[in-house]
Amino acid sequence: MNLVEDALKAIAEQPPVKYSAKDFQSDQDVRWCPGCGDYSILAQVQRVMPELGIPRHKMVFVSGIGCSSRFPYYMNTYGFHSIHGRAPAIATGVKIARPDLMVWVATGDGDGLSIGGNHLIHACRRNIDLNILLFNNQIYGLTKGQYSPTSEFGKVTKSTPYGSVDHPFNPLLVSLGAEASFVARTLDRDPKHMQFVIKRAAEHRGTSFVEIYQNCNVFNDGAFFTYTEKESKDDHVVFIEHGKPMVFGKNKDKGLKLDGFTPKVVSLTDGTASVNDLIVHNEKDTMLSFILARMSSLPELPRPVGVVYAVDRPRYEVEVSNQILSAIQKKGEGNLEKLLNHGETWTIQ
Amino acid sequence: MNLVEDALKAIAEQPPVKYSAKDFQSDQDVRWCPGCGDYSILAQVQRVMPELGIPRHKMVFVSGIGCSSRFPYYMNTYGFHSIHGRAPAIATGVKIARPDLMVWVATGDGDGLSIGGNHLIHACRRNIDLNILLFNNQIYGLTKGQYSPTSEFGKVTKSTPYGSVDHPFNPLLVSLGAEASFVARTLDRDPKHMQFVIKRAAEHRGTSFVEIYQNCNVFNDGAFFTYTEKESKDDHVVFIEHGKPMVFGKNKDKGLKLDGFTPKVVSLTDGTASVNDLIVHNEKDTMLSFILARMSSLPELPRPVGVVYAVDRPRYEVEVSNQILSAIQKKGEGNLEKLLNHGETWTIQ
Amino acid sequence: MTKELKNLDDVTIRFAGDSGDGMQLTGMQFTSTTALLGNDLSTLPDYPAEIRAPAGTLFGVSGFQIHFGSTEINTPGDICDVLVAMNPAALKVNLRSLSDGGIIIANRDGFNDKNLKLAGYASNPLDDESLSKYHLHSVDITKLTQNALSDMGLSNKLVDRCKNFFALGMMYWMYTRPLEPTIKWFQEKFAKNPELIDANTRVLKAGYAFGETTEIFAARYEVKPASLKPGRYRSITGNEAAAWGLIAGSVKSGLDLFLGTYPITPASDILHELSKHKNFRVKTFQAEDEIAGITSSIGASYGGAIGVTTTSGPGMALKSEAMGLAVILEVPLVIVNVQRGGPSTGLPTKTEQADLSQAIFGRNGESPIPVVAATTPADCFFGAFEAMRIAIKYMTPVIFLSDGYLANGAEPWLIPPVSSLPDIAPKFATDPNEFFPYSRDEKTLARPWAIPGIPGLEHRIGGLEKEHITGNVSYDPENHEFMVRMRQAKVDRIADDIPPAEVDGDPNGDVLVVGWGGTYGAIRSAVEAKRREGKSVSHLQIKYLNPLQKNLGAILANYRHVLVPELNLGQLSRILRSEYLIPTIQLNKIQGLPFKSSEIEEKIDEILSREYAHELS
Amino acid sequence: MTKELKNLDDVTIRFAGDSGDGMQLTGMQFTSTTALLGNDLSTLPDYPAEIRAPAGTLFGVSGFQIHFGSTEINTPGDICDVLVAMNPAALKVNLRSLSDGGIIIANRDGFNDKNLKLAGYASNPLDDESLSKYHLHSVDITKLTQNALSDMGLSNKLVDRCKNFFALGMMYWMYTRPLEPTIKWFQEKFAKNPELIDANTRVLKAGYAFGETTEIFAARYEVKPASLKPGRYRSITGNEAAAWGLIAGSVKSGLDLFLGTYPITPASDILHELSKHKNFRVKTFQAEDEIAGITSSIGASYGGAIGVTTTSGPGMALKSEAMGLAVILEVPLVIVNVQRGGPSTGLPTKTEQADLSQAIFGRNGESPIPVVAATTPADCFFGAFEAMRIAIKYMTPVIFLSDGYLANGAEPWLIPPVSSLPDIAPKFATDPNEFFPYSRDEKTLARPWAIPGIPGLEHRIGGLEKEHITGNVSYDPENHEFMVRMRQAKVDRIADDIPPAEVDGDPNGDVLVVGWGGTYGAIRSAVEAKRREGKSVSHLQIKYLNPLQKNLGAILANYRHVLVPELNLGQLSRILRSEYLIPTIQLNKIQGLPFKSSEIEEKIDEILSREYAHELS
Ligand SMILES: Cc1ncc(C[n+]2csc(CCOP(=O)(O)OP(=O)(O)O)c2C)c(N)n1
Ligand SMILES: Cc1ncc(C[n+]2csc(CCOP(=O)(O)OP(=O)(O)O)c2C)c(N)n1
Ligand code: SF4
Ligand code: SF4
Ligand SMILES: [Mg+2]
Ligand SMILES: [Mg+2]
Repeated sequence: MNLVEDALKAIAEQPPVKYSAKDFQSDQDVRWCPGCGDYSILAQVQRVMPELGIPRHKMVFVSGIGCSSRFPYYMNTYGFHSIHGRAPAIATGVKIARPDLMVWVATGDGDGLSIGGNHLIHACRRNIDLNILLFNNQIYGLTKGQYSPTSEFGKVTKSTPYGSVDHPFNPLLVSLGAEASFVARTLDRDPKHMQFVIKRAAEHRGTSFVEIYQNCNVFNDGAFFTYTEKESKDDHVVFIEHGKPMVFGKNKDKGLKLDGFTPKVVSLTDGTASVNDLIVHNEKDTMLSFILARMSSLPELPRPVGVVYAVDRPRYEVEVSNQILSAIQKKGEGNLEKLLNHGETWTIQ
Repeated sequence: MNLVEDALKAIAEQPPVKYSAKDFQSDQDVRWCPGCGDYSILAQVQRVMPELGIPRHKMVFVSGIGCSSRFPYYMNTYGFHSIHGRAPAIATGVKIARPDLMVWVATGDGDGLSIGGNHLIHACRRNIDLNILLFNNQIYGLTKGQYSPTSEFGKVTKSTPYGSVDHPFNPLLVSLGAEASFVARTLDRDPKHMQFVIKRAAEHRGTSFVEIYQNCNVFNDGAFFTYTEKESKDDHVVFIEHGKPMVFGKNKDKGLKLDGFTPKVVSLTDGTASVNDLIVHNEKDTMLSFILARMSSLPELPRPVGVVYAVDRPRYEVEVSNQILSAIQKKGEGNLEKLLNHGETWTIQ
Repeated sequence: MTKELKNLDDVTIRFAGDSGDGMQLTGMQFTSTTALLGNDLSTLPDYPAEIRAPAGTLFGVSGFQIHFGSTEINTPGDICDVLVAMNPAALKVNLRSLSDGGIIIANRDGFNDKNLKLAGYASNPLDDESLSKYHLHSVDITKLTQNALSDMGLSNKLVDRCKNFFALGMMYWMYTRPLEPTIKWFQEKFAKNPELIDANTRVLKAGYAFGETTEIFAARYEVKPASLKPGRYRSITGNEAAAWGLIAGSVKSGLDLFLGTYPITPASDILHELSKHKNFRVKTFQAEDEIAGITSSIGASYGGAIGVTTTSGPGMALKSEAMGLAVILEVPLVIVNVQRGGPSTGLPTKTEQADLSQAIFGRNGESPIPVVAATTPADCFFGAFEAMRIAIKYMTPVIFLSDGYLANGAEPWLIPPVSSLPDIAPKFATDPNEFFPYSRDEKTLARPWAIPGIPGLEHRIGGLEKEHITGNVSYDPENHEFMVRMRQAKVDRIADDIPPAEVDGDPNGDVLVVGWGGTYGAIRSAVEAKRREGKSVSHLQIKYLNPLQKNLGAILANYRHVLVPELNLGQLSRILRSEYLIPTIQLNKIQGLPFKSSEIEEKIDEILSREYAHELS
Repeated sequence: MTKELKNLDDVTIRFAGDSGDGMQLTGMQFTSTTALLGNDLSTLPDYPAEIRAPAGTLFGVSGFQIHFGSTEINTPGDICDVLVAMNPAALKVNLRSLSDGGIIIANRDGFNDKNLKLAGYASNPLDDESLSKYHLHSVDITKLTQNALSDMGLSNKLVDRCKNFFALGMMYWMYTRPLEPTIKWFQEKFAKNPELIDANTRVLKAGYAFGETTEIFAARYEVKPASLKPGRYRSITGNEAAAWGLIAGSVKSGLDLFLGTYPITPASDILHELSKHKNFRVKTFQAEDEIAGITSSIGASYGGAIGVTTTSGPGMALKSEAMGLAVILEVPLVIVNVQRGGPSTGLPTKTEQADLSQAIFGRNGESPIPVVAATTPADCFFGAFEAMRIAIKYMTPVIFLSDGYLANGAEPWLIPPVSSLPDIAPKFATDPNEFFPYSRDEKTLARPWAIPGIPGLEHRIGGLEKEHITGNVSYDPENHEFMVRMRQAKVDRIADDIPPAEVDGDPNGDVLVVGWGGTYGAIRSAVEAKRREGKSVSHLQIKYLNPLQKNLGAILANYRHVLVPELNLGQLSRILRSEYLIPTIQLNKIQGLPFKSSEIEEKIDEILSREYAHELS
């Protein structure tokens, strides 16, 4: 990056700033419906940003179209609200051209998994260093309430008055099938957990895919209340942590034990099982990640929430840059005069 | 289907025809390169068709663009050579409109997994009754040799003179991540096996996804020779069969045993393991299907070939038709006069 | 107190309040009652872009405008006579559409400090002199509503939800409309909740009584019925009409309707409407994107259904490649584009006519597609039906252009008898002897529709150039030219099968105003007004954009000036100029809003003024 | 035996054989040698559509045509003087491009029964009288090659692979070209395999000697050097030139080049070429589809690289929506469309000019994009460079139109000194004080390029309409109209920054032939020919399609007739008509082939003939 690099270098290196969450609030009015889960996601992201130690002018948020995709307007960073479904592809271009930037993608279940599904899975397989936040509200919010590829079978919406007949995607499974190197899930109504997961995603090198259960209180109210509300949450969610056994329940009285490849709920109090029998989470275990992802399709099991998978593998943008550097090392910086005149030429006097 | 149904009914029910493979050869010259693996796929499909007991005028082959996508021209059935990547979407329309037809999709690794990846995964999740044959030659044939999303990392091609830096898709894993109900793999150079797999795919109700290792002898010769050629095949391929232990090797002297979630190769002759220790294939085991799919990424393990996964779940086009039928049962056949005049109207004298 | 009763030809009212204030419902009730009285009318809702904006904000204001009269009504009205404003934001946003001397009915209770601040008012406009040029009536609507319901023990929230009907009651009194239709509607709507029937009825009546008894209203008005064609009417929006037109096409052709689509504003309501009618064997497929929407429809048409896909601008762009496929395949397909403000995402909830060039030219290669447009909300029924007729008869994709204004606008519709709609007869190939997929009907140049399932018709089609007659892939140069010209000729030939263009007004004269699509009402009003002034002005509204009607060139030549008003930078104008080599005068508006007739009138005046004529000569 | 030595002004030779026969290599060697001799020349390869068709088939024939001369050479030649046919299929497919009385050199050994049958010959044309109107020389090329190598012990396969150089040797003799350049090339190419150097050299010399000694050739020919501008030349294809033009733009602007693309014929070679030049910091990204190709490029441009995307017709259609995004964002972007035969997949390996309308109009909303085109293979360098200059200076996407004919065709190129190329100066925003993302440069109307990474410039952009200056989302009606007109004005203003249109020939007269893009050579030849006949004919080739050059209208008005030859159904013609209200005469060819100059000459004659003039009046 000749010229751009120069311009960037010319900026006197700023002393590291101590940010607060407020520094990440833009001057734009936030225009989601009152009560929308998107507010919490915004707040948590703004809270996590200061902890990353990265100047905000080095951050770019890219989004597609949807309520969720309004996200970049509200972040006091560089922001790019693009077209429906294309955020991962645009972000890929940004990141390849500018590996020095931290690039985030904000997308919805429609934006990311319906029209944008292909770009999403290709980003995952390439393992380009993007942090993808998928706001899953199991509905199309912005277009006022059609079902989405994550809506449950039988869902009655504006476009499916007789109930939908599509089997939904499991976003964790889709991203794992595409070999994402970081896959996680968190909840709009659990600020602390969300902060933790977002921070982990930010720190991961390579594509980070984060599914966030997000309540659309206007068109799909309560879709995730089982997993987010006090009364039911403890019994229906298992918070997974690397190296820890999978315990859950109001009184930490239940656990998950493997029966073949399938987790089974066991009681830790009736004497049939102890903590030592439980699955111990291992973020690096590919097969375990599939088992965890699959659990979302099995209603008798709690929903796993947390970092499901996190491994290192080569990053696309780094490989691209390395090829460039090694070409320059081998051949020297490109010389246009030489290029035009190389090979077979002849001279007319 | 008012008019169309009538037209179809009007055709005197033909006595069931006894076809031969020849009956499925169209009058078009086959124009693949001499030696191309596509010829074998064509031959096997033509051989299997007569066994299905379905009249050829009830069959449609839909394809996108690519060498592989020329396939429909050579089948003496209804054929539709469409545009790049869209075959699954077109086939979905055909099948929803005409559930009475048997619909096949012929696609390539570029057509199906690069530009068409999204349609492919959505077809899988919907479980619409399509039979998808993905000719994987790990290259773009028709456009003369660029790398594809299944090409191995580091691949040198016309578009990657310094080697590609993309991590490839594992087609089985992608389709399983999208929850395909039938997933299989077969080999261009194993006619018998291919016939078996194609027949199984045809018989499966719901989306059948079949990856076929196909040699492009012009732009990627020998990509799969390890798995298809006599010398190496036996030691590098495990043919999986439902209910059978996973044995392989020239003298059936090796087997696969699970170590945690990971298959390990064991010898059946050195006394360390016996057939009873081996993984017994179960097409209905979701987690096993992931384990088998993942094996392709582990070079020390043999490639699984055969029907990896086959379960039943509701089919999209059936559900759609059922909704229509039940609406008609409840409300009676639609009456246009009534529709235009229902609800609030008023009369001007 | 008896009050003066004045007669009016037409009135425009705008109800405005928070998204949650029920302004759409209020407006629709006023509309129904007014329709029953026999007025002609036109309505336009005006939603905020946000789903549910915070209460009291400027961007959260929701409005509903109705224009009704005893004369022909063509538009929802340039300017309002009455503005009902439930809060300061509603007043602020809508004041500029109120006529000088117009009536404001303000809900004083809504003008509290918080709301005034949210709307950016420094002082209360109901109390300062800022509204002195209007007739301001500030009414304690909220309190009066509470009073009317005080003995029922309802929650505050419920009571607050009734207040719009107080306003409606007042308007019913003011324009002498009966209460019964709305009360009947309460009874149906709230059948399961008698308390609500009671409460709403009480409030409605209270509003009416308030008008009757209070001192503040000096006059009330009467708007006599219009002399409408006798028959049965209903109110219909453009999107409903389009959906029904498609169903009608399916019924009249005997083909199952398959809609492959992806939601997008302002086209989604066509999907919503069609998905209700499964007993018409309508299959709606919400695809993963617009490309799957159109390609699944192509697949369905290939299978023998009539494939339809609906979208708006950006989605239309995505469908470009597949439209080209439909062209070369020659399968019937209806593509509905409900245009909105562009470019790119643009102004998604606003109207525009800027996709005409895209519809005609937006594909690679020579790729002709017939294009039809609708002129009014109800005309969307006929537009969609006609698109389907042409698609099936000529085995071709057809683009039907609607727009955001038509889609959401409503008007009374004289329901056509089903028997008055022409039958559509698809021509299926059935005979394997002498079957060739690209042989052609001599008259229409259409190829046969050979659907899978017929023994002996097995054949293969695709996106590569195909040989005349056989349909085999062909790289032959002459064949390619032949086929390119053949596909063009087929589309051109449709000009023989559509009604000639008709002029409203004199067959020649000073100015011909040529519009297309949804500008019909505004142009018609403007031209009528000028004609009443004795000006030599005529009107021609184009519904067939491709091919153009055969007599169009001859008509244009009969006028000194051709004025082309468009909600774009001149896309039809460009076509007319290249086609007929005539100079055109453009009038372009690109504001996400329909034309006001006054804007067109002004332009006509300008043309007719001597100076302008001089400039031109 | 001494043979007659005749002088010729220009000659067209076509080498034709099986795909495996090495005809492309043969042609390229003849080209290099001819270029070194100082002839002007133009070449065109003609590949089969299939990757590797079975030997001997008609559809598997591969050809290479070269037209060279001592005069200016503008096209690869309408018609050949010599056809080298290695087998019956090659003869059959290419005979129609041979002039009456032309020379056929046939490899008799290739005319065996099997091949004759595959080509559909009932009897051997070398022996029956069917070729009597040509000068037929049938030579046992295969056998003579075998003889030449008999003592080397090479495999049959290897020997067979050399036979094309026997043919080349004969042609070198016939047209008095030296063998050394090709021998040198053997030495470089086969440096690792000396046996092959020896074998090929022997065969080449054997072919030459055969010409010298055999009785069958009565004459040989000389074609004197052309009077080309002095300087250093190279041969270059359109796709190479485009790739290098893009690199030059990157170097001259100091911006890294990012290519986001998806392979498609005939554009893929630009990707292949650019991917070689990583030491120029060129990043090539083979995306999952065309949409990711263009959107990743937009992302890269947003990040401060210069984004480029390359494609052909169907891919162009897919990029429509994203092009609209680039328009409303106002980011620099170069979109290269190497046009091919359409609609849909059409004729993927053939040329056409039918994407002009799509380039100008193929997007939703008012979405103006500058369009430039190249006229010759080498001109693709300047076209691509110019597109980049405009994109960066005006902060806009620019479409560069090439076509299959230019892309694969080659011509000698006088290599420009790098210093002769203008610098391109991107204007980056750097100062956070008074930074507004949609403020504008007074002259260009370009907005500042504010790339991420600069403290204080954090801002947000997107596809919704944006407020003038601030760039905030705005639904304001007047602002929308302002911005729509502003984006149009910015593109219109580029007309001030491009060279005026220039006419070849008289500044007024009977006929002006107006072409655009790749028809340059054919039109130029035709017009030159007519001018030599004393006809009043001039030529204007348009490179700037949007905006049009400012003097264009005035020029067109100076001629009695304006003839517009296009490889489409009249897309430029339509634009000229609407823009200038002048009648145009169209000449359209849609055969996947370039114009022959004779076709244009005939049309000119027709116009000039009295009858036609009469018809027109
Ligand atoms: C090309 C295109 N197609 C369709 C749309 C309409 N559209 C806007 S947002 C959206 C879906 C939004 O759903 P999701 O991504 O889940 O976001 P949410 O609003 O639920 O946060 C659709 C269909 C569009 N803007 N552009
Ligand atoms: C929209 C579009 N983009 C690109 C192309 C060019 N194209 C044709 S086939 C192909 C890839 C073929 O690869 P694959 O699907 O693996 O098929 P194969 O030829 O290897 O069988 C491409 C990129 C096209 N025809 N249309
Ligand atoms: S519609 Fe739903 S997702 Fe969108 S802003 Fe409102 S609550 Fe949130
Ligand atoms: S290019 Fe490869 S895939 Fe295509 S026909 Fe030839 S061998 Fe087969
Ligand atoms: Mg959503
Ligand atoms: Mg392939």
